[in-house]
Amino acid sequence: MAQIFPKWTNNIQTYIAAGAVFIVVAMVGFFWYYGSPWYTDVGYRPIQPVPYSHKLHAGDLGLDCRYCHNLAEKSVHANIPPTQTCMNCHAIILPESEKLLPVRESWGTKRPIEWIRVHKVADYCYFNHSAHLYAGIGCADCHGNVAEMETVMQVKPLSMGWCLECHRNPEMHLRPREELTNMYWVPPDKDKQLKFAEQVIKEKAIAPPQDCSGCHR
Amino acid sequence: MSEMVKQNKIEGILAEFPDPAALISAAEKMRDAGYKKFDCHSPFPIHGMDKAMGLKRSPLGWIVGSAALFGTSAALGLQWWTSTVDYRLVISGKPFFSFQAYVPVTFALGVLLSAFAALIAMLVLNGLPRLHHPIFYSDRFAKSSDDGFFISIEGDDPKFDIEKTKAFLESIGGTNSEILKET
Amino acid sequence: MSKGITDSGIIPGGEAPLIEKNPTFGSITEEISRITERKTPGVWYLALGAAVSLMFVLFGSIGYLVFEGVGIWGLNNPVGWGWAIINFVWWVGIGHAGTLISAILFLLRQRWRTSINRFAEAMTLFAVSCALIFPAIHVGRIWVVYWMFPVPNQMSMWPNFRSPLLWDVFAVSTYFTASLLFWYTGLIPDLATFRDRAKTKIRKIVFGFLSLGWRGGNRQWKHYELAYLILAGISTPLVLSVHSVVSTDFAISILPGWHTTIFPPYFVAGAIFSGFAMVVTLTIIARKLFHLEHIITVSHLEKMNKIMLLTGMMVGYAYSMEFFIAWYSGNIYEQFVFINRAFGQYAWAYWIMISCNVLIPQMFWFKKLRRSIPVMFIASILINVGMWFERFVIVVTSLAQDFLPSSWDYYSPTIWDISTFVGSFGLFFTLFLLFIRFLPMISMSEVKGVLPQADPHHAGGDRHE
Amino acid sequence: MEKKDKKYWLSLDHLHDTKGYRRNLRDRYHEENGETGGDFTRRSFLGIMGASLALAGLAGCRRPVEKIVPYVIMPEEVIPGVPQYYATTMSLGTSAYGIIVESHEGRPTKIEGNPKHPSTLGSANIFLEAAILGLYDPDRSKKVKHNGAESAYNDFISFWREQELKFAANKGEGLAVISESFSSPTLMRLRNDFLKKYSNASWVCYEPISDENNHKAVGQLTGRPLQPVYHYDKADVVLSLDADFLLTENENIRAARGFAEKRKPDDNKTDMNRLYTAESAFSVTGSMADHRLRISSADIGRLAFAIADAVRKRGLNIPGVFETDISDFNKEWIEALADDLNGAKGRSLIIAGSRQPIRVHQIAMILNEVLGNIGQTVTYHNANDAIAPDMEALKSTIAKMKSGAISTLIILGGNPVYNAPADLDFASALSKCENSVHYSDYLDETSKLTGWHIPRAHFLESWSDARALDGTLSVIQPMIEPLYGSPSDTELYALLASGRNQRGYDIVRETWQNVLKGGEFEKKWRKVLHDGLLADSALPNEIIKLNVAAIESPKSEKELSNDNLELNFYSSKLYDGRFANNGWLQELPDPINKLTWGNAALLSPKTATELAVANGEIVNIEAGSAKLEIPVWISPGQADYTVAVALGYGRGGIGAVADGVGANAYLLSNSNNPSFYRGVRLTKTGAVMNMAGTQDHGSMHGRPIVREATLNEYRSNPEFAEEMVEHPPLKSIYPEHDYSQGYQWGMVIDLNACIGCGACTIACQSENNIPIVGKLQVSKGREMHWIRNDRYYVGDENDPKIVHMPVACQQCENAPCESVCPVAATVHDKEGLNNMTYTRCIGTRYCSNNCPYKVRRFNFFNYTGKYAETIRMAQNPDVTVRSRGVMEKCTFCTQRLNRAKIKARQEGRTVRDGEIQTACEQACPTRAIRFGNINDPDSIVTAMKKIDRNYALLGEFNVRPRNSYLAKIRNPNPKLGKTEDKETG
Repeated sequence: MAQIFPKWTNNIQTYIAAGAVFIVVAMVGFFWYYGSPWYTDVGYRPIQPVPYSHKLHAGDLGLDCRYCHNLAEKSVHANIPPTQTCMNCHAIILPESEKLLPVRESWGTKRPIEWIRVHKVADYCYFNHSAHLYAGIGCADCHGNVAEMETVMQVKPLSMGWCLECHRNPEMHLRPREELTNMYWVPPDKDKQLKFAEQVIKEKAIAPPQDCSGCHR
Repeated sequence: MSEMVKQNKIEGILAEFPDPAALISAAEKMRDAGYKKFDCHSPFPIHGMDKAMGLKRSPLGWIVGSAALFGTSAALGLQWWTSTVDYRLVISGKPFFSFQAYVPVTFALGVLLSAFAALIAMLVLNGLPRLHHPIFYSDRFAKSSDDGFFISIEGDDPKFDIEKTKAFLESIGGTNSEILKET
Repeated sequence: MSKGITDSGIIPGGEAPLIEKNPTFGSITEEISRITERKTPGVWYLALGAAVSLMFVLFGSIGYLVFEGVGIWGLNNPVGWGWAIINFVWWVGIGHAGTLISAILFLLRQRWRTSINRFAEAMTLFAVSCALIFPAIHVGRIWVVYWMFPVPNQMSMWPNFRSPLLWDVFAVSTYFTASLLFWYTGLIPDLATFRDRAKTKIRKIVFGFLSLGWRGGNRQWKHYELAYLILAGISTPLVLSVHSVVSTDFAISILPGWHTTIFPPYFVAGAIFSGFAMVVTLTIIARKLFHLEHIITVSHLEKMNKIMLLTGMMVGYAYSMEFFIAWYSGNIYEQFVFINRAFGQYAWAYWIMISCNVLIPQMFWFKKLRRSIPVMFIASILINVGMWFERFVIVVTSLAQDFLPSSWDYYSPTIWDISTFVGSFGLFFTLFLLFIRFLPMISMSEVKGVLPQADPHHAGGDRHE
Repeated sequence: MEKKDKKYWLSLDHLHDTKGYRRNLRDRYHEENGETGGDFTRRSFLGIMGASLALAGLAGCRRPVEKIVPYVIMPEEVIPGVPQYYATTMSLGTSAYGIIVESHEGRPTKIEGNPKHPSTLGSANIFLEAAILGLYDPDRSKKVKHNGAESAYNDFISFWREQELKFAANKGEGLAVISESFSSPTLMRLRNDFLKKYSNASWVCYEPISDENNHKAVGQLTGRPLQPVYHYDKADVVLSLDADFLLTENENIRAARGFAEKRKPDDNKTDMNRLYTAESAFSVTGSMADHRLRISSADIGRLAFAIADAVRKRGLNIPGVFETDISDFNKEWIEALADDLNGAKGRSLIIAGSRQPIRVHQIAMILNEVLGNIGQTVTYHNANDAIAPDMEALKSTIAKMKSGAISTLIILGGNPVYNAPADLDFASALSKCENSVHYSDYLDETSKLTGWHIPRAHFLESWSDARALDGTLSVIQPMIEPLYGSPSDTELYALLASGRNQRGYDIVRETWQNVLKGGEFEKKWRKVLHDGLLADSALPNEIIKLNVAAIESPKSEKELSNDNLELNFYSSKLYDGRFANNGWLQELPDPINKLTWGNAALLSPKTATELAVANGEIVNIEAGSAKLEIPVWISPGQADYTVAVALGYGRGGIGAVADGVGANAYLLSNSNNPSFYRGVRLTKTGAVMNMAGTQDHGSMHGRPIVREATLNEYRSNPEFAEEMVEHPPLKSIYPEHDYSQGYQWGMVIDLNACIGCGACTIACQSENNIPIVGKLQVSKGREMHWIRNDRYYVGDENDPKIVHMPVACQQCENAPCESVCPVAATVHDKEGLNNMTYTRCIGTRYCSNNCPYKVRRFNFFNYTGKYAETIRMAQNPDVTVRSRGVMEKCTFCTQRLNRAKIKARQEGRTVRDGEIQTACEQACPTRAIRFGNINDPDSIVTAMKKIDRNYALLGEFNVRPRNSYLAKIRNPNPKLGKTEDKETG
């Protein structure tokens, strides 16, 4: 019998091995990045029917979040304001503005504005705004610094793993009540914050659940 | 082990022998004559050949052993970490680290890794896969996987000398010996 | 072919020679290689056609299952597991003979194994592939079945390593992989033979590639033999562990009739039992078809029948022991379940099981029957029928009538249960036909190794110190 | 208590393993099913801002765009995401049930009892619970129809105005109204206005299931229209003559509560009551009896006489003559009963069932009188505002219709074409009327034959009011705008009475102006609306004296035999059929025979054997010329030679759920004796039907499942329940998990109080979005109820006793289901609950296999995928709607736990005992189910778990269930002890 394979074939094992390694790494990497909410959800910034600027209202004008989302502390949901809320001011301010046309239209026709949802946890996750605000979790912790967003964008993955991080050690996230809507709040130096957290946790009996029943029902 | 690719033209010599017994005695003679880089080819392993050729025991056992050790400890570590450190879930009121339940997976992974280790290490030690080899120039050599028995000696063996070695091989019963060339 | 074997000197039992018509090395190579080299016989195409169409029945059933949901099966509230799990256990059981033959018999230096081990190992691989399908498709949401594997994820959840089902995943897939490697290792020298005999370019390249450039030099045999020995060594506990783990699916639970400590040994015995039965069935066909009667001799088959007789009685012992334990425990639930198995709504299944698994093998006490091809052929098939019903009895009777009579119900399969099971044979035989057509179904190098002339001390090869 | 000699047996078929049983089992599985797949979990009608949630394609291939639709103007009272609770009333016939409705963003989702209301006392029954589904029933009639063509309510109004002109002249000559019975000031006011205006018109009331005889009896003996109210909480000895007062009689919730309160065996001072029943078909009341007499309905009249006679023999002065032949009765029984009654003067109670003729009711009244019970255990109240059914009036009206004397017939509710006695042939009479109007929920049998059909507003969409039996006044207020703009009862009544198309609100206010006198109307009115009722508006007890004329004694009829059977009709879980299109009720297993999706001819084992029929075999019931094809179901405890058939089935063309389910027993009904009559034959047809029963096996196989003892046994050995199982000390090889901190939820179910009514099952179904799976799936054993009610027969095959046992997830601390789940989808939380995370489940069903109680339920198909939009509105937004391929089960209403815990934390306190009620606990009429924190030494649960009767079901496996049961106690009359043993062999 003569040689079947040319000499170079003696290296194929190296090529094969290298190829295999590459494929594995590539696949894992692909799912690692493109599969995670960090890619799929973070950065979601739909164009809203009304070019409402949180930067202007919450930032420059310094409106408190709870002026519009007034039920956040009472309810499971932080409500999207009714058209009425807009009109409270805009009946007087900029009554002619082009941008506000849809609002006035809704007000006139009594047909609601169809906002597009930005922050969404899955249907089977039962997130409760009032509970978190009561505990002292600020708006910015989940929604990012809305006061600097022209159009609101999702900045946190809102994934289960991400929720658990905070539920496991909430200390650095707990704020005094008056700081809830402060977009620029950063915890004071570590041990001061920890002392504060310890005391808050005690008096408010805060126990972030890690049990399934905490969020899934 | 047999590393034969050298750029000198003469690669080595191949000689054929009638049966296992002949091969063994020939191997002993080669050994005694002080040849180092020779090998005995047969369609099946022949008992006593290692001794005849003066080969040392294969280190494979140690490799596989360590692989098995790694597999089991990795498996146990994974189970311990996931259930006691990363996410502590109360399941059927059992302790977080209930090692009794972790035995099957630990064992399975140990076996899995050692199985892979055994095959891969064997190939590496044998320098396989190696699809191209000078010995394949010989047409007779095809018999080695059927019913032929051969001794091959490499060109870079210190005692190698075309004429002498060829003569020696024939003297110890080698027939239709041929010279392997890289063409 | 380890040094051990030739050490062991004379052939066990020492009666008929292992290989008849004292062949030469060459004749062995010739006869076995020829099968794959000569023109494909028409009957093979027929068989393959049948097998493949059956295989499509399987895929069709699975497709409909994924589309509709497991409700298309006969499952109901008390009986959450039906044919799918039964088939799984049955196929895995069958998959035990191969590795047992090649590993355990190897360590036990049973030289007669060489004629059948390649064949049996292949059978093992294909049976296990069939088995692996069922646990995968029986879940309600197939698309998330990967949650069973410990991969990091955004939920930061991990599988529950306490669950026997998870043990199954690891045990069975490990078993499959290890057996595959073992099988391939054994194939390498024979693939080299094919390479060296190859006439066509394509065969040259394919087998040349698969044999990885094997040269049969003793420096290679040295590592090769040790590797083979080690693989045999680690496969041995694996064979025993796999079905033990499968048995824990039941033994770990709380159900009467499942919650039993004798399950692991009992399941392993049963697995070997059914595995050998399947090997016998297939060997009888193959050796006839390819005229290998002198390589796979009747005494090979007889030895397997002896093993079946033994394991059959182990299984029978387990059946009776279950009853004894139930009675002795004084546990009313256990007692009911076993009485109910024998005389309840599934008594028919129970008695099929008893007669096939306990009574039939008793024939093998008689050498005449033991060596009669037709007898052992029928018997081997019946035994596998019986073993399937054993799993049916275990899975269904315990579930259908457990603790609270209020939830008792009756289980019977739908057309889809049946088609899935039948279809799995399609997959099995397709793989098998491809194997016997393209690969050496008998390990040539090993058979050569056990020929008398392979021993250097044979034929007055000069003694040497 | 399970005596060694007591014999437990299988469901008959299984015992004898008849062919029918096998065939039945076989047939069950060899049918293809038409379910379709598809998946994705969806919380229907997501609660956000009461928004309708629209999926509008894909945006940037990342995720679907979701719209949030806020209000334009926010209603003050609504806080989106926080449920509101409003009080209203559901009336059924002359009873009124005060209820509280939970509503999310203006969308009612759950009905609960109103604790302030005397006839619900915070509990509910299956009809109340299921009414929410009735509201959203997509098959409800939506459009006014005129001669089959679509029309509008305004057209009807103008039609009626024409009619007015016509009838104004002749004072309503030729005008007739057939209404349902009601008890409502407003409706009564409007009716009176109507009759004032059209004095020649006739207004009759018809109900197929009516307490007419009761009212007639009271009327004849007292000469006044009075309403009896029974006080079971005061009665030590209760005799029920064919009265299923615990489930099907009027205001059964109140009755059940009172009965249970008097049935507490644990403290030695107060006596436990004793219940005697005499009935033909096994009823829930019969299953609770200490002594149940199996007797044909017709013989109960004679039995009543015999009892009266026996009582008189004990020196009580009973007017009238009671000679009657009682040779065929069990004298011991009668004597013992008479002694008991005599010994409990003023503390006993005799009730006659509404199925029984006037005579029996009269005897019951007389006995109550002479035993001094009137004013004690039974009181009489004025029944003004109530209109009772009247068969005679109906007959004469129909006669007039046939004679053509009636030109315009208005049918307000009801469905006479379907459920009027067959011999009256209502349909043909209807065709004689020139104009006919039918006002109903569905486009049903009657609507299809009337000229006009007016869709009826659901009571949750209407303004009205109602009076409870004791006279308590309550309002009915809308929870939601009428989904289909249908007029409400009050609005239509008002139109008929005044010709004005008023708003219901104004009509009801008008009535209440006269009720809430003495100024400050608005204040009082707002209070009424808030409470749902007018506090302390119960009417005073009327002091009555009976003037007893001779009661003609019943002639003993031709003796029963194979070809002279007695046919009995009884009210089913569909009531008279008005709830036939309610899937929850159709799929609820019958409390006694456990059948779903259909009715059957119930026979005693003896009768069945003699007639050689088996379960599922279809027979022909022949009553004179009338015939009815119906499958047989063998019901142990049924009186021999009697056939019992549930009413309300066999509907055609009213809705997807009701159509073609069961057989229509009204085809056999007879106006002379609507409830039962003799002279019926059964003939086999040879066909067999696949019956969807949820429980194949009726026996406990001698297993200590329901643990039972007599009162005396209990007193002598309080620990009997625990002692019934011997087991080694319950020790785990693992260190036990520590549950000593914080809330630890637990539940106790008192088997002595449970009557097996099934209210818990429906309440759970409503609270937890549990799907309906349909007949085929149920027959395959795939029903989804999280809490089921097990029924076991005890004792003699032909005359057994029945025990009920509600079984939900037992929340084992060492849960067998958890360790076997490969993906940790079911694990424990720190409050000791066995969580089930649907979204993590991959559906191996291993947990269910390993659950010794078999309480886990698997979604074999996508049962929730094909819901109509309206049905989605009925879903509870706080509970995930499960999709195909996942396991589900009871989690102690974890959504309620979380809501309460968050509320408590924000108010800086811990959850109070009783603050959280699970849906089943809340619904239970007898308070048999109690839930709470077992770590709290003062909680009710802790107290109940301390009772000696407490035991854990299958506790010997050391699964440590958080649920436990209180053993059942019966209180048999010692004098009858011997016969008991004879019975139970």
